[in-house]
Amino acid sequence: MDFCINLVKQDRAVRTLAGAALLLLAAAVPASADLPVEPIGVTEKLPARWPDTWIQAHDINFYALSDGKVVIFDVAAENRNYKGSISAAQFASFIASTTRPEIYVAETYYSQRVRGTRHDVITVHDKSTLAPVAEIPLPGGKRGQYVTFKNTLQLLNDENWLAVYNFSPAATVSIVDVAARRIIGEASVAGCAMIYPTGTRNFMSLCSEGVMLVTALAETGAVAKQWRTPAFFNADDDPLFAMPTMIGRMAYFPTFHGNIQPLDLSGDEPKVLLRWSLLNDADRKANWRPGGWQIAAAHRSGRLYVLMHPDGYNGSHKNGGPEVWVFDVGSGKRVARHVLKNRGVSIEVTSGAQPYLVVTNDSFQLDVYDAGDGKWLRMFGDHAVTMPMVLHAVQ
Amino acid sequence: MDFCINLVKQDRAVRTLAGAALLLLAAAVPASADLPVEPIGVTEKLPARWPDTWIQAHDINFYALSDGKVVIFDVAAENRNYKGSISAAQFASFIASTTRPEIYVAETYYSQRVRGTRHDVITVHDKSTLAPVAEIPLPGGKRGQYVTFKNTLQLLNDENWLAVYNFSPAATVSIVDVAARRIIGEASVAGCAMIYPTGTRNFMSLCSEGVMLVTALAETGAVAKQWRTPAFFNADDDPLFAMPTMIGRMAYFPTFHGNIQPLDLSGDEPKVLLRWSLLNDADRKANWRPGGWQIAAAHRSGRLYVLMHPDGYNGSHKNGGPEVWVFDVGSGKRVARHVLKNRGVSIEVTSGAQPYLVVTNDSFQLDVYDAGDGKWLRMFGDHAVTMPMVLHAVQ
Amino acid sequence: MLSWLERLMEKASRRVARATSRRSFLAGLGTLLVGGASLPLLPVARAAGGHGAAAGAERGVAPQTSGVEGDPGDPTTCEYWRHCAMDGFLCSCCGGTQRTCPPGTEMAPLTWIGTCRNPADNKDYIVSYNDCCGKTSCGACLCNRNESDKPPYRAFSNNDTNWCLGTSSTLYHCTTAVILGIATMEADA
Amino acid sequence: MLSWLERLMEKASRRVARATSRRSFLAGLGTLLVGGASLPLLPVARAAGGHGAAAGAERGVAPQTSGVEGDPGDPTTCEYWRHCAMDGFLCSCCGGTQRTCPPGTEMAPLTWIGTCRNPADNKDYIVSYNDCCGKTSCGACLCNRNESDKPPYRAFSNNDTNWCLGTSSTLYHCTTAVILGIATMEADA
Repeated sequence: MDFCINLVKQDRAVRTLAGAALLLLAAAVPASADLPVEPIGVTEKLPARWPDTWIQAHDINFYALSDGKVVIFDVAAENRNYKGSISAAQFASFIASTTRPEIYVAETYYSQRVRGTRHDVITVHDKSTLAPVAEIPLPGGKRGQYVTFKNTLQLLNDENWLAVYNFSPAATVSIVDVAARRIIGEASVAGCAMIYPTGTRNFMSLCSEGVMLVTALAETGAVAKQWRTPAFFNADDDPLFAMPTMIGRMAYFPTFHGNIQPLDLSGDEPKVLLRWSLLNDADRKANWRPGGWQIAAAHRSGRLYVLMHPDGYNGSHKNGGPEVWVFDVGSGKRVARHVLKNRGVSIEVTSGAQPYLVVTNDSFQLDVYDAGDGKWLRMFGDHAVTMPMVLHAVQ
Repeated sequence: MDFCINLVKQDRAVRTLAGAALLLLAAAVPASADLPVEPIGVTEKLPARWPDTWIQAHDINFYALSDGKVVIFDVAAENRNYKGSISAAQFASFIASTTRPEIYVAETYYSQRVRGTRHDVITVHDKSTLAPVAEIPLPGGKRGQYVTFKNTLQLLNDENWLAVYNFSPAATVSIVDVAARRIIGEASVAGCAMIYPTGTRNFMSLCSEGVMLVTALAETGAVAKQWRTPAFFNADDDPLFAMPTMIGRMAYFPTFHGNIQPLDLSGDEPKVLLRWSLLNDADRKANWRPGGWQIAAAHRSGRLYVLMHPDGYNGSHKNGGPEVWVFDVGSGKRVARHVLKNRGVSIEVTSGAQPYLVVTNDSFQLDVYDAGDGKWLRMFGDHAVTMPMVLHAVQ
Repeated sequence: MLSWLERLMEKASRRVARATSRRSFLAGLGTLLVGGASLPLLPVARAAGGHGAAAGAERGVAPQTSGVEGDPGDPTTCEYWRHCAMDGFLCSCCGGTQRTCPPGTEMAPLTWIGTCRNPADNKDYIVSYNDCCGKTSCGACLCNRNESDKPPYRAFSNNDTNWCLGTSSTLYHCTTAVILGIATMEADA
Repeated sequence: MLSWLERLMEKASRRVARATSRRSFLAGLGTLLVGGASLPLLPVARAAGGHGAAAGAERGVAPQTSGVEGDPGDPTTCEYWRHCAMDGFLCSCCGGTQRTCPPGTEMAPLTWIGTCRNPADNKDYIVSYNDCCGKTSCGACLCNRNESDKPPYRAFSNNDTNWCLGTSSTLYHCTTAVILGIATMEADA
């Protein structure tokens, strides 16, 4: 075909313009009964406030750690439920603002992809465009890198501050002014780990010897005061999992052996409340234990969901489990046992009036259940996510 | 355990030193009958010249394009056959020197991993340490990005020059002085594509209208002369696959419909030799065709290997195939049909006296066969590679 | 702005004169002009878990419609009629649709164009396979149909190319299938 | 250089005095000191295709030996005795061995230490799980055994941490299992 050959010989500009011209030709003559001509170059946008049926799945992509992401799903929607994604790599941390249309990723990159200068930053993305809008440097090369815990990146002071956990292996917490996009303080939390906001501007950390370290911050972001509480758990006998689930300002920490340690974090001084057990005698005989990665979730109605496995042993605490047990946090009574369609690794519950239970299964797909009756509803798979270790319900 | 708690309270230096001390304690008192104490900090090295049983598998990692790599395997070895890996991402190109202890990756990265400034470079890695030793900038943001073709990065002029294919969509070839680590020339190959070295310093490109464009380079790397040959194939009726296989300076190009087009590239002016068919009448009736990604391989003994599939159709040319057919390039006669254990996508043959046939199968593992009798020997899997589209035998 | 487009259309018209009809002109463009997405092989799609075969719950992508009246089929499947020359991750599975890019990505202006028959009205449409760029691999719904694919020396018919060109980033994310117009009707007109 | 190491050993000795025996000292260190690799879960290993179960051709990693006399088992399997507290990609599958890093990577100086029993001599050995750093995920032979794992507030017992610290790059590639010495015999000595 002579025409074709001539066309290919054209230079770049002409070829590009030829494409544009074809577009116009086509657009100029639509017949009324035909499918409509569609515009080129349209990019979707999301609402600035996200519905409470959405979750943010943090895909650490362990097999390609430099290519992780957070994928946003509407778990209530029958279809068109993959809403978009943002980059979050090299053991990133993630949190979303509830007061600003922003989401935050604390991450690490190198100037020459796998080598060169290390850069630790918080990348700020716009909720509506899912595009980066700011980058806050985190100097010192000390950002803590973990498989992913929610408590390595938290919001304080009515969401005006971000707190970033550092581990180099010196354990410190950097305080970032969100609006000013810069670090305003840093607290050492030596011998302790993680960030659990308490009161307005304070946070606590859990410590090796079974105490908590409370860090009180001044209005400037500087450390005003730090103190340790008496011991309230034993990390040798029955460690607290590092990731609690929250109902309001109440934190529920499961323990390796199946207890729940509630902490009231509403005030500037955290209160240690009475520990209770997830297990009855029959459960204990079968050696049921909590286990997995994100093993607990909760709903404001007072329901606590825990991922459980039988035949527990020393070392089974990350094995995931076949059942999610549902408890009433007021009475400590188990109100349901949801037998999962596929063994779970991590669980989350959406925050709306009709909550969904979302489970990262052991094929690293996401299963969606009715949180009330435990009925399986749908699955997100086909490589949409490769290793979604942590799930964040939109609050 | 009181001791444990105290230890965790130590500061960073003490903890680190405690580890070092433990090391010394342990190392100081080895009992003769015990397993020997082993040193910390040892990194393997490879020989500066690699055996001819090794292959370099280019894993494009399509599901995480920013995290591709080249993995080096010894396909003859029963075990310890994964020798090492180098980074090669974002539609990289790869070639190894046979005269220097160097391998070259033409790749693209961004200053902020997935955003910021684009950098196209050739990264030079040392064969012995598998560490980067130099980076050659490729300015202009025009490096051609493809699923991976060998002919986007080639060595010319007794391996003193690298030739890099650009597509922006203007098609050009940059000439790089390997020792000087810099670009010394650029040739436009508009309407044509790829780099096929011919003679000492020349290269040819295949063109849309069925001709080849020959670019003769001066000693400086500048274009001395360019000319087009008469048409010798028809890209509409029976296109040449873009990736030939080489025996010495003879290039064998399969065509979509099962012919072989040999080109003699030993001289500064390529010679078009007589085309011959892979198919007999029975093959044609069953519609056998070549297909896959890297569909042809060859050995200096004169054996040509082609990945074949039956029931071909317009569009089946990348479907891979269940058989590898072996031909004698002297007679054009088929001498063997190797029925693969697993359907193949890409094939390569090692360069030693006892050649191995290596096949990327359709689960993207590597199957190793005896190239002579087609016997399956072993498989490399378990996520060692995720999408090894192109295989480079060590020459 | 319009003036160069007009000149260009003039040039295009001269070319059209050489072809026997508008339809064969467009068909020629469809196979030749401006190559689509970035690649993968049929086996890739198979390795991705049988995607392209049955839609639905097993593969973890729920059935969708195009949302366009008279446009049948499921844009999350490789079999969807607009995908006759598709190659890449389907944007319908990635936060976009068959004709729009996911949030935070940018649609490439250079494309590969196919001519696909809509089974609902039995008409041939010009479909433009624009890549969405600026984020790494979406990963979901890998689809490949190589009917009109040619090697890179037919650059604008080649789908092995990363067509994230002319965008602010060359990172490839997913591919759309946008209707540019009708082919048959124009040829008849 | 030696002087501060001597001082440190002095301090360590004082600590040892508090423990009931050398063995329990080392066992305590084993579970407490210096955390090993970077993570994954048992289900991860299962999702990786049943690795950790049968070795051999089916999983695509050929059986190996340690190359050390009196050191039985296959260092490419999760079951290998030195891996009693392993967590990560096994360097034996990545161009290294059970005690050396693959070419082009750097061994991290901070580690998590386990105490594993060698079935050949029935003795307990101190094993140091040093990560190899500077290249991205090896990908092969993911292995996880959480016996002595504790949450991050017991930092040096935690294997969820990226322990590529103190290296020129924090990119995690794979994990070794290096013998530091014998535990039982020293306790008895």
